[in-house]
Amino acid sequence: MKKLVSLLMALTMVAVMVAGCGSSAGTASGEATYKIGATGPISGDAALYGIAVKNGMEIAINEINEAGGVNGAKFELNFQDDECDAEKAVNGYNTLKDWGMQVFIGTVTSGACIAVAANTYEDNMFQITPSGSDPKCIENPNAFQVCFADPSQGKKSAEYIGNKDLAKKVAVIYDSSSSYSSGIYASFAAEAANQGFDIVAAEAFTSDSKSDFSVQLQKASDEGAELVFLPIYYSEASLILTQANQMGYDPIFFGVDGMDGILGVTNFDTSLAEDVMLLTPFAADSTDEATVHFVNAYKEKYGEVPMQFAADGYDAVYAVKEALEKGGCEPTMSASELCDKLVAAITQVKITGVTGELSWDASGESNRDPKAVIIKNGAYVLFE
Amino acid sequence: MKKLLTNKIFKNNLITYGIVIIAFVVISIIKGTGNLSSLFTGLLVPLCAYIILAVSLNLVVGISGELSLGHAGFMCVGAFSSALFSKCVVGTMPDGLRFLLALIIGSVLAGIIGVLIGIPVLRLKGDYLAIVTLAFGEIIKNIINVIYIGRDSKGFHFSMTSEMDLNLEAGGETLINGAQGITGTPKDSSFLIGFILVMITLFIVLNLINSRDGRAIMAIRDNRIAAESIGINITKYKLLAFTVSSVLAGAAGVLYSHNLNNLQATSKNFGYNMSIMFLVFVVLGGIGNIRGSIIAAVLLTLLPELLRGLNAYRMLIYAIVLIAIMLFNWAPGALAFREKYSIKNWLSKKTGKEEM
Amino acid sequence: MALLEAKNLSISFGGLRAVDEFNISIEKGQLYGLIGPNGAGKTTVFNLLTGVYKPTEGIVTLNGIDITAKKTIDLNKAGIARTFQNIRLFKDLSVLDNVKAALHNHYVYSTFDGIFRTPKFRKCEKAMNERAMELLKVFDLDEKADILASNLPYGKQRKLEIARALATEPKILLLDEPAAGMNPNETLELMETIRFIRDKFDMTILLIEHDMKLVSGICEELTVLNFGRILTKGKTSEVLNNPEVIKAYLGDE
Amino acid sequence: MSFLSYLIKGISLGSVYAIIALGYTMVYGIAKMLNFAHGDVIMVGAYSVFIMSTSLGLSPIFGVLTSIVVCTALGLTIERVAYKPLRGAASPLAVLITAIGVSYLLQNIALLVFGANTISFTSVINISPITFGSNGELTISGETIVTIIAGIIVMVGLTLFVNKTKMGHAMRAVSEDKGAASLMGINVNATIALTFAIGSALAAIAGVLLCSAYPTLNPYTGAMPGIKAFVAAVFGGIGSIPGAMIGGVLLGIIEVFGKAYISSQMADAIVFAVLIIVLLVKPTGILGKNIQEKV
Repeated sequence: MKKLVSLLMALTMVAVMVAGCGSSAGTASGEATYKIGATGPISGDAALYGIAVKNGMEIAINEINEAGGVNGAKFELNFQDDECDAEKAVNGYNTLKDWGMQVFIGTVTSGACIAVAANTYEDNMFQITPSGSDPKCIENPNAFQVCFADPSQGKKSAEYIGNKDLAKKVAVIYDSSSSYSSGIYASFAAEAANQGFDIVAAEAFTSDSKSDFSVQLQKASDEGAELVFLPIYYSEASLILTQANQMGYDPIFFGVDGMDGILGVTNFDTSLAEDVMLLTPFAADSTDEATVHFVNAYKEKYGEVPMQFAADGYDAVYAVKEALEKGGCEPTMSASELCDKLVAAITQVKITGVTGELSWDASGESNRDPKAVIIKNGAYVLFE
Repeated sequence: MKKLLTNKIFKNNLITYGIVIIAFVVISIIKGTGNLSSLFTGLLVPLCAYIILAVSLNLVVGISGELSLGHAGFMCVGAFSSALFSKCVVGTMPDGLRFLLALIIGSVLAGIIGVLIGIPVLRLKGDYLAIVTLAFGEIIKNIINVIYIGRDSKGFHFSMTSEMDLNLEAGGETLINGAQGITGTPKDSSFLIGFILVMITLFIVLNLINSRDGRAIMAIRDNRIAAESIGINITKYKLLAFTVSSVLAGAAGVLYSHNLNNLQATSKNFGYNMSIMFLVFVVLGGIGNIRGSIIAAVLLTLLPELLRGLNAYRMLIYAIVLIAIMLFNWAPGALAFREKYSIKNWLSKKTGKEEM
Repeated sequence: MALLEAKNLSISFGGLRAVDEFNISIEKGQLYGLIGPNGAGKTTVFNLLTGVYKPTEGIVTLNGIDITAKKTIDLNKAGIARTFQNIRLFKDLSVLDNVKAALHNHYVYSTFDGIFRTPKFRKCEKAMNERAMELLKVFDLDEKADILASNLPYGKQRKLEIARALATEPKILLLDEPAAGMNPNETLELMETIRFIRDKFDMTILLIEHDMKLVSGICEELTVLNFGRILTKGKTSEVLNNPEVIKAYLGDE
Repeated sequence: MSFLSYLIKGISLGSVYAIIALGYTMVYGIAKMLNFAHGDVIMVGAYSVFIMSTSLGLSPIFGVLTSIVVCTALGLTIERVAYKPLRGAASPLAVLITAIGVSYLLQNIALLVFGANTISFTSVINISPITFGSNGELTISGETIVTIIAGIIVMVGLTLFVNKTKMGHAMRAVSEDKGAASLMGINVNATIALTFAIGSALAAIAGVLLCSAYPTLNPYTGAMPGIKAFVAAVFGGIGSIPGAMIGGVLLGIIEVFGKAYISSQMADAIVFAVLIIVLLVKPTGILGKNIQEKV
């Protein structure tokens, strides 16, 4: 027992020492900087989302710093792992506070974000979440959102399908263990009643059984669904498309922002995604200047095409930058002072980000319309 | 001779209580002077919850000798039932009373589930028992993920399909929203409450072990057939250990849930991953060693937090450390090596030589 | 009336009749031996008498009350205690706690008393300790009360098992090869102890043994089993001189 | 028709579970340990095939062979470094926890090496599906056929190996009684290592089949099928080779039927509930031997 304790103690010491020289992007200390903290999953099975946000943020911060920062003050980023867990996210957030964080960008996933939101509110810390899409993430006046809120995504998807009269019989396959997916599904189903189409099958899966979707597809097919709504992330969607193809079922597939990235799945046969529609704020092969610039920078640095999470992270940093400028902030201000100024300033900010024209009202939601795109020949085409 | 033994146990227990009390006092003082980091402050309540979970699991694994892989399930029951209660009654009673009632509801409900699960499960042995407890844990998690409960002026609504199915009227409030869980549980937990609960847990577990019931439980663990032959009711005492353990896990769940704004049943926090983590605490701290469980729970919760500086390599290092400690502590070879080269041994050898 | 009586006791395992029509009748205070070559079914008889196995046929009575096919725990409560051929101690409990565990049904307090250390708990524990130490003293184990049962030497482990069985205050004590693995001195000592128990506690004892010195030294009556059936029974000296018994032990030659 | 179609989906999923469960059950039978890292060896196997056949463009057969070699080596290494030192430890739980540590280790190494992104796996099986019914209502995919056949071959092969060969006898002896086996001149350590080698080779095959049938791969791909296969092995009676096969297939069928006819949200709960019921009726699984303790 004593041995165990001493061994662990020794390891802990080492850990603390290593932690002391932890990595952080940005400039060396000495000059005044803005300390930007963020958390998201960079280990565990949601790691891809956290890593994408982290990468997107790093690109934005490097760009800002190279361009001289905000009134000369540069950004310093500290990104903490939260394993997609509420408790770990709070721990990560507290670590960042110890580090001296002034602005919090996070968290990446909704569940963790809602938990941390209580802390940021208590501390009066400005919070902007790149991709926490649950409306509860931004209930407090100090919290803002870059991505679409779940209900608006579900609602807009349903409206879109109804307005364009894409189908009369719709099936939904969603992840009942994910708050993102079930949130969108709930608002989609609520709006469906007003839009004149029927949800003939609402099939769930869970994070514990996401390796086979043939049953859900079979049920959708048996019910004669002409359109399958997929309020899920692209990694599962890619498997659904492959399996649908294997069984010769070919409805319209309609996705949400989580679907973005499907074309970038390594070794994915993109012809399977032909004619897939999705509402997304970000399309990696858009030709607008901002997107092209971001995608190239990302590819150069990380060797892959950025997905929407990366774009959200990128835009979140720019939103903070704009708000800091607009609010006349100084890097020497405390987190609480900055929060007051940023909350006031961000509603006047308008940025042209890679996820569209972003602006905020006091509710914290970002105002913009999603783009409806359809995949043609392995590329997004705006769909009107 | 006899006196000696009781004194030894008494002294040993006193040390355990002492460690916890001293830790509490020292931390409270540091916290009072404002020198405790935010990370550590934030970790205090979860640490207390994990200590309770580790100690209570040790009652099943170490004292009763049954491998349970579903401990998180009981925590889950306690967490969700109490959070639901607190959310329902928030504003109608004083905070202290509310938490006390929540604590009772969470623990009792977890205890009831513990009995219901224990009766069939404890007939099984060894790895079969382990897999069935794992299965029950997963079922609890899965069911909680499809429960929707709402409230409006007409009363409570319940559904197992979706939020819409609740048919709430305008202004109605969704209390449990399936996978999205419970949001807005009042933050009633504090380090003091956590400390008190840890002390109560220790009091119950340590006294139970050193009583007639504890002897019966350990007798069954050591030799079931012999225990039967001296008239000990196997089922009753296995169930007793299992139930007490579930009640305490439920209480830990209450503590945990009233510390977080948002409660969701993911496989990370209430699934088998969590159950396995508790098992790691127990095994690392020493099977049957209550003080060891406390220390292991604290160190293993702190370790990944302190490794944060390693970023992407954090969990990798954690895994390596885990394997290394297991080998160091359990491998017969390592134990022999430690015996041979321990400082104490080396010193005594040296003095021995000098004497010659 | 006999204290323990078994009539036509039989059990089959998958067609094999391990014990066939076993009859025994033990008077109160008797020291009775059950002998026979390896595999004759002696331990199976013990298992039938203590509820580990349920007999396919036959009845067992204790003090005239039918106890056939009852559970082990109820049989112990009725007054049957046993030791095991391969020692089954609670090896991670102290010597004292091994005996205290066996006092389980005689000194009763509730879980609540135990957790909250009520006066009842204190009183009961004190009485238990006294009783347990008294028993340990009989077996010269009182000096070792504090150590773990698994740390006892082999001979003492056998004794502790007997002490533990006695603690349940049985009417009859079943000893399964109590002298196995003991040296001649220890065996002699054990014989004395067994006799002492019988006299002091007015105990009835049924024992299985291979050590003929022990059997002839203390047993008053014997039953000889061979291939699951009773070969012969009667006074010890007569049985041991029976040529059939000698043949069964030495084999056909 | 849809019933048959679900049945086939169930068998297809179940046969993958079965192959994973065979590896589990082999190791359990001999080493008496729950190798929680088995699922992650599967993931490594799948990545090996992916790199060889898709990234490097080599023939799939070569990829599968490489994968078997890689997994076998990995299995042996894990056994040697992490499990063998703990043989004879005071508690069997020690090696269980170490296995969990190995599982975390493999996942996190894969996360660093291959990244967190899901990749789409190219099936290595090129057999056209069998179709019944005029409009192809009932289709049995090539992957399903191969998986089932592979499952049967592995099961029969293992049974023959264990019952007919000298090494197989050694394995059985070790699984019955390590001490007695070593007294009889059997090299217990070598036999256990061999078991791990075979179990890991099976994991490689399982990885290929899993990712061919359900073509998606990330560092956590093996974890859940690993747990499910563990359940399947227990279901069939852990330690029993035909039991693992039956348990796996049944588990797949129950999961699919649960999703199809009861509730797709509750599919996991249904699978586990059936497991519990089976174990309560038959405490050692469907084909498990009921070993009574000798008194």
